[in-house]
Amino acid sequence: MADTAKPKATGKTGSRRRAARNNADSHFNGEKPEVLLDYYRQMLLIRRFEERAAQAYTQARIGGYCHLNLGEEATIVGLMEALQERDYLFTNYREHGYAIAKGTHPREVMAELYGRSTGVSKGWGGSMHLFDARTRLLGGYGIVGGQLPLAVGAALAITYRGSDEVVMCQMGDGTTNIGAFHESLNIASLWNLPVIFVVINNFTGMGTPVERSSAEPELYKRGSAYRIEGVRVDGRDVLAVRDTATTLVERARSEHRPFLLEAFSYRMKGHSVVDPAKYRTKEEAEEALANDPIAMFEERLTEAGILTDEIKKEIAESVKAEVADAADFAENSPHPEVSTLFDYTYATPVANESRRMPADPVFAE
Amino acid sequence: MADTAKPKATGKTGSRRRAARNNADSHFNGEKPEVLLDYYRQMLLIRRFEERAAQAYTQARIGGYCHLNLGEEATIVGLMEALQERDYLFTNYREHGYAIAKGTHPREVMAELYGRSTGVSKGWGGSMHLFDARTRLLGGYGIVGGQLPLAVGAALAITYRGSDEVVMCQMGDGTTNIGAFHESLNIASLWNLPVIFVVINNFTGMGTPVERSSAEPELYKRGSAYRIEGVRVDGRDVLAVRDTATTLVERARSEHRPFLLEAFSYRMKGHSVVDPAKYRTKEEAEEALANDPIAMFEERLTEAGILTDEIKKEIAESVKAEVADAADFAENSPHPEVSTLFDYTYATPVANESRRMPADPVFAE
Amino acid sequence: MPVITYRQALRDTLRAEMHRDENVFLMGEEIGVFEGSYKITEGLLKEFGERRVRDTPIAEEGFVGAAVGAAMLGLRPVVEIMTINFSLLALDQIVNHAAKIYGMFGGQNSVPMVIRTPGGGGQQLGATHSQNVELYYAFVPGLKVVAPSTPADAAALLRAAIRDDDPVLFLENLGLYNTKGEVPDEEVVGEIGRAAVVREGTDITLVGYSRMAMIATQVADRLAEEGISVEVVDLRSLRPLDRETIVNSVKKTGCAVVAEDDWLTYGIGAEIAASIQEGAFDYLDAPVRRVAMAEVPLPYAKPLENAALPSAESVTTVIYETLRAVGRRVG
Amino acid sequence: MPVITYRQALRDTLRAEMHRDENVFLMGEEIGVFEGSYKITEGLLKEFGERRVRDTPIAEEGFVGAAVGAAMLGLRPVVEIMTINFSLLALDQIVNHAAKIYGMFGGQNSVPMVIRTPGGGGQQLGATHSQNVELYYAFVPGLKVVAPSTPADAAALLRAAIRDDDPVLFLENLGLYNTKGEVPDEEVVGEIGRAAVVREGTDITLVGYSRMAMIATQVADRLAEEGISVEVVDLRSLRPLDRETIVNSVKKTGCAVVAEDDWLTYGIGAEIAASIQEGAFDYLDAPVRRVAMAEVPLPYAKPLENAALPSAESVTTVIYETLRAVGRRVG
Ligand SMILES: Cc1ncc(C[n+]2csc(CCOP(=O)(O)OP(=O)(O)O)c2C)c(N)n1
Ligand SMILES: Cc1ncc(C[n+]2csc(CCOP(=O)(O)OP(=O)(O)O)c2C)c(N)n1
Ligand SMILES: [Mg+2]
Ligand SMILES: [Mg+2]
Repeated sequence: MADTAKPKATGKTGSRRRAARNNADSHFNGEKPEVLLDYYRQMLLIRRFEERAAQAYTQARIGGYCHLNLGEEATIVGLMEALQERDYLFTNYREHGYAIAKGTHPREVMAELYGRSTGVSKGWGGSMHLFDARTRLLGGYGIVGGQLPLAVGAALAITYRGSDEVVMCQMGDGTTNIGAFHESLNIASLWNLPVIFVVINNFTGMGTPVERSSAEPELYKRGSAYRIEGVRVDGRDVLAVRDTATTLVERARSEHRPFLLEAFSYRMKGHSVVDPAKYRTKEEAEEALANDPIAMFEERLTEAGILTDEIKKEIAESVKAEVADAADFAENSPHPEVSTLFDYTYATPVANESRRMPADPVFAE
Repeated sequence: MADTAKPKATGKTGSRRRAARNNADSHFNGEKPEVLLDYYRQMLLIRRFEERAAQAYTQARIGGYCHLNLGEEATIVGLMEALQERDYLFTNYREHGYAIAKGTHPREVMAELYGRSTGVSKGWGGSMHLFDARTRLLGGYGIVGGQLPLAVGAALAITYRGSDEVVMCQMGDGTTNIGAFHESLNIASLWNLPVIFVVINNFTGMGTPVERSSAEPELYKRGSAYRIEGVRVDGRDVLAVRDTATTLVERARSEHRPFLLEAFSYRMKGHSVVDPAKYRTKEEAEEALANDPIAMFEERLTEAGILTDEIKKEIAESVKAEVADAADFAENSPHPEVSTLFDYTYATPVANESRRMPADPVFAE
Repeated sequence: MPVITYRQALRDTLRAEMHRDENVFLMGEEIGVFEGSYKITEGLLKEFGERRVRDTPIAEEGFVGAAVGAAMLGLRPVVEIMTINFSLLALDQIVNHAAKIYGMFGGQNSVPMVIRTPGGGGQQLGATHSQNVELYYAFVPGLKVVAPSTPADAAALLRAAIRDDDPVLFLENLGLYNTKGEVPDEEVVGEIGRAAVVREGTDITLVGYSRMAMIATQVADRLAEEGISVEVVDLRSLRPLDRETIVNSVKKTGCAVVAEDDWLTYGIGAEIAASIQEGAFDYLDAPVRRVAMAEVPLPYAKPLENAALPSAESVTTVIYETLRAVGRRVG
Repeated sequence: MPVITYRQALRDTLRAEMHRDENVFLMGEEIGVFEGSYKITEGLLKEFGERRVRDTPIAEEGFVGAAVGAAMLGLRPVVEIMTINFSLLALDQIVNHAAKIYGMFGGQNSVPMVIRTPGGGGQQLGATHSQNVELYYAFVPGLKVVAPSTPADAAALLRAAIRDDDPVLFLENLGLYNTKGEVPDEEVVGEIGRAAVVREGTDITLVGYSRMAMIATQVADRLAEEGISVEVVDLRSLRPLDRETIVNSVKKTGCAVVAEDDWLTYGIGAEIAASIQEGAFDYLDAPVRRVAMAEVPLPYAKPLENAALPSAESVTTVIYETLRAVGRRVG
């Protein structure tokens, strides 16, 4: 399988951007317009959702940390299109868009960010910890690299049972440097497990550039130490991502082995809502904006005559309404009751569990 | 740099053995006989030392775990010849031979195994934890992979100061699968640190074969994920090891970067003294014996007319005497005084340190 | 009832549970071909094959985390960590993942897994291989931690742990593997979260768990010969902690000693002493004393190691001193 | 004396120590370009350059271990672990290596390094990012653990930690970074291993550390208005633990409450309560009570998080109850 793009990790804007545009026409061959518009709508929904989340965060409706998918919309939609409903997904803490694209209602995602009991994790998880048993999103995780061993274990369970689901495990570029990455890829390869490890390369950890954290900054090559085939794809291009990911997912399913997929794209804002990204140069900030995957897709769809002004407006409005509805739903949902505080410590009830509130004595009267 | 041998990890005896013998003549070109005999003597000393340790262990003069270097003598002597006195060494728990070859007196090594205060670690460390500040053996470590980050840090200190020592960090094949391996190699490469990571591939962890633990069983290739050059050498051949290691050590010193060196050899006995290695087939056990590096070197030296029966006898006797002396020394050395129990918890004295014996009250009267 | 070793009780129970439930499988370093560093899994690879008895690479974080993931999909992995010292490498997966997944996601997914691992000093294994860090797990809500001291309890609690829907850390001890005891033929499922008064007495309460519970009964037996009646409480479960049983005993005896194999300051015994003074304040006739390891990195040399570790002798000494403090002439 | 924030006190001290000693350097994730997740190292990369302020990959075990190795060769690394939750990934390097190297090798090589890391809940960071696991370090002989609660102590103890030849875990707290206090202009070097009576009182002893020591003084101030005289002991050092100072205070007041931000069972407060009952048994008029976090994986939702965390209110309630237990009419 060929790399769809090979930017140098230190490469600058123009070349990367052009690479995507030049392929535009060929990409649309045989694509159904309604499918393309659906992708466009999904991407826009994620964008507007994240913008609304940022706003709510600034208004203190959302607490904790809040990491957004701005700039990654094409990657997310492409990846989720490649999965079957029965396939499992593990992600890091930057996962609002994944939850939505995997099928969780935006209302439940927003309600989770608001910490309400109608949230997808009942308000217990927050932004970093979305989980939806129904859609098989098996969690967003806040510990860098923590989701990798879990994903490997899920794939082990699939293999153990002889069923044919695939596990996708998303992570950031900075995550490829932690021990769990190594242990997980090695085990997955050794045991022939159907996991797609997806590295979202936004060229930075929080502020540390990928070349300052990975001695092999061409991240898809890091599978070589485990005989895992690695592929790099242009994460700004929803169709490229979808196609590449689909091939890998189906190969994992039939060949029973893991793959490493690197998708690169640009982080449009700071690491999280609170980060003003002052460490970025003006050019870097501009570069990110110039690589907006939605603007790029819009341009291509428009050029191809698929996206008319009217459709664009219609989609924009419906997305806006959906996001507003999600925020309203969240705002009007109940907070979890304090009486539920001890409901989820253990799944099997157990004798002598402590249910003390801070001012309670150790021995209840 | 070429691989000096490329066994398949699953390869069987004959081919590997032959590979080493065929090169024999060319290897002796320009070698001084006394140097060769010195290597031979060092190897034999380690062999006899380890045999004596095994015996003492069975006689309960040595406690804890006791891992021997039987089968690795050529590797050890070759590696230590490649280091300058000022270079640092970190090893795992299988390090008696390294300590001796780096310059610690066998008496002090044996006394440590006996747990005596004359031991190189004053009886506090035991077999797994030899340390000699004078020879710059900065420790044997019992936690698999634990020594790697330390070695990287030592190299960082060297770089920080702008001096020119090199750090050698030894480990086993099974160790390449743990997170610390990944994090350490990545950091060493990223920061251009002078560390030689040496993997002693004896094709097994405790009983788990290398192909069942490493998805890339050609271990020297695992440096590729960090842009670290990797080399495999025949660990049964002291000269090949010395030459390959010397080149890497000197390149690390001058080029300021890490290397990965794999040396393969055969474990002649179980994982530790207590392991009867029942899981080994008869052929596997025979294979190990057939790959005895000392027997092989002896044969070559004899064929080349360097090792005569007389010299052989002389060396055998002097080695025997040296080991007997070490054991006597250990046996006659004092046990550490119980009154020293609290001497080494802290280097800087500190108020309110607990110096309670098990039956003492928390508050001294 | 058959008398078997603690090791045998573990092996028999693993075997029986694997036969009972296809979802139960074993994972760990060197548990298959090598048959376990301490031979708990001897014969199981041969009997069940590689699917059910899985040798892992040396990658504690990776394989423990993989067990968590497999448990999320409904399997019931029983993981062996060779000794509790190495569990530090998997701590993030245990504390930040296994223990958090049920709560953090609002109860959507349980994690039915067991981590078996031995603690224990006294084998001259040196500072890094002789630690007792069960505290690290007992401290964490979301985990359950059991620490049986007899073959019968080992069987009953391992069975309970495997059938439990939560992650259970099952603490074994190098010093217990060869000890023997009666184990009932029928299938007893222990109860996590309950301590047991394993020996009744009236003069003093002696609390222990794992190896120190065994030592505690030995001490009680010996002191009985001197006419001292020691009530022994075996904690069995470190989380949840059964404070009732401990405190009820102290209400009866009026004084207590805690015997533990870990370090004293912040060790398990601190909570026991703190709980006793809170729950039996008006009944206590002397301070609760603790017998524990000297606070040093455990040295290799035998005389030093011996001096640093708690023992029947040091427990006895402290019992004498405590009884003297309540006004009794002993020793 | 200038009044500055806790954050500023840390930054000033780091800066001064780096100027003083060429061997002192900083390492950690995002401390350079990003200037620290909590901005403690703001401006230091610009001032000292990359050699002295080193951004690391996300590899806690690797870079903490590298600091240990660098310290073995005589450098004095000051490592930042972004929050104490992530320190679990480096635990093996801290507990099995940094804490063991001096003893295990018979005192041949010291490890002069500092690990700075904040704990703290209350920021809605959820179950894995809100833990207070200082216990894991305070439990380990060979480590020193300090937990300053004021800007002045932060400066004095950081200075002491950097100059100490042993590995020191320096506990900060997200809830303290913006608090202000007087910090002397002259260079004060704190003493590790000593607690302080930060507010004298006669009615009850209130023990805390880090953020809860700050809360403790607030509570004492408020209760003074009601005529209740609270003596506040700020532990400052968790290992070694200064039991004398605590117990002397309790001998005076006759009762005590411990306020801690971690979980109650097996938490830091357990040792404090156990020590008090042992050291001041005859002086205690009521059981030592502890105020601590509810034992759950901390939920994200604000009302749940608020309910689970100890606060000035819960500390006050327990002080009232304890005073009532000793027969005083309060509240
Ligand atoms: C083990 C651990 N260390 C540090 C952190 C703090 N942290 C959160 S996100 C992050 C950067 C991650 O970078 P990357 O993997 O590239 O993902 P991105 O945020 O860019 O999507 C860091 C260091 C953490 N959460 N977990
Ligand atoms: C972190 C950790 N896990 C497990 C062990 C137990 N253990 C000791 S040696 C060993 C096998 C190591 O194999 P390898 O690295 O190939 O070295 P060898 O003994 O073959 O020289 C294991 C699993 C340990 N000491 N540390
Ligand atoms: Mg990134
Ligand atoms: Mg090996």
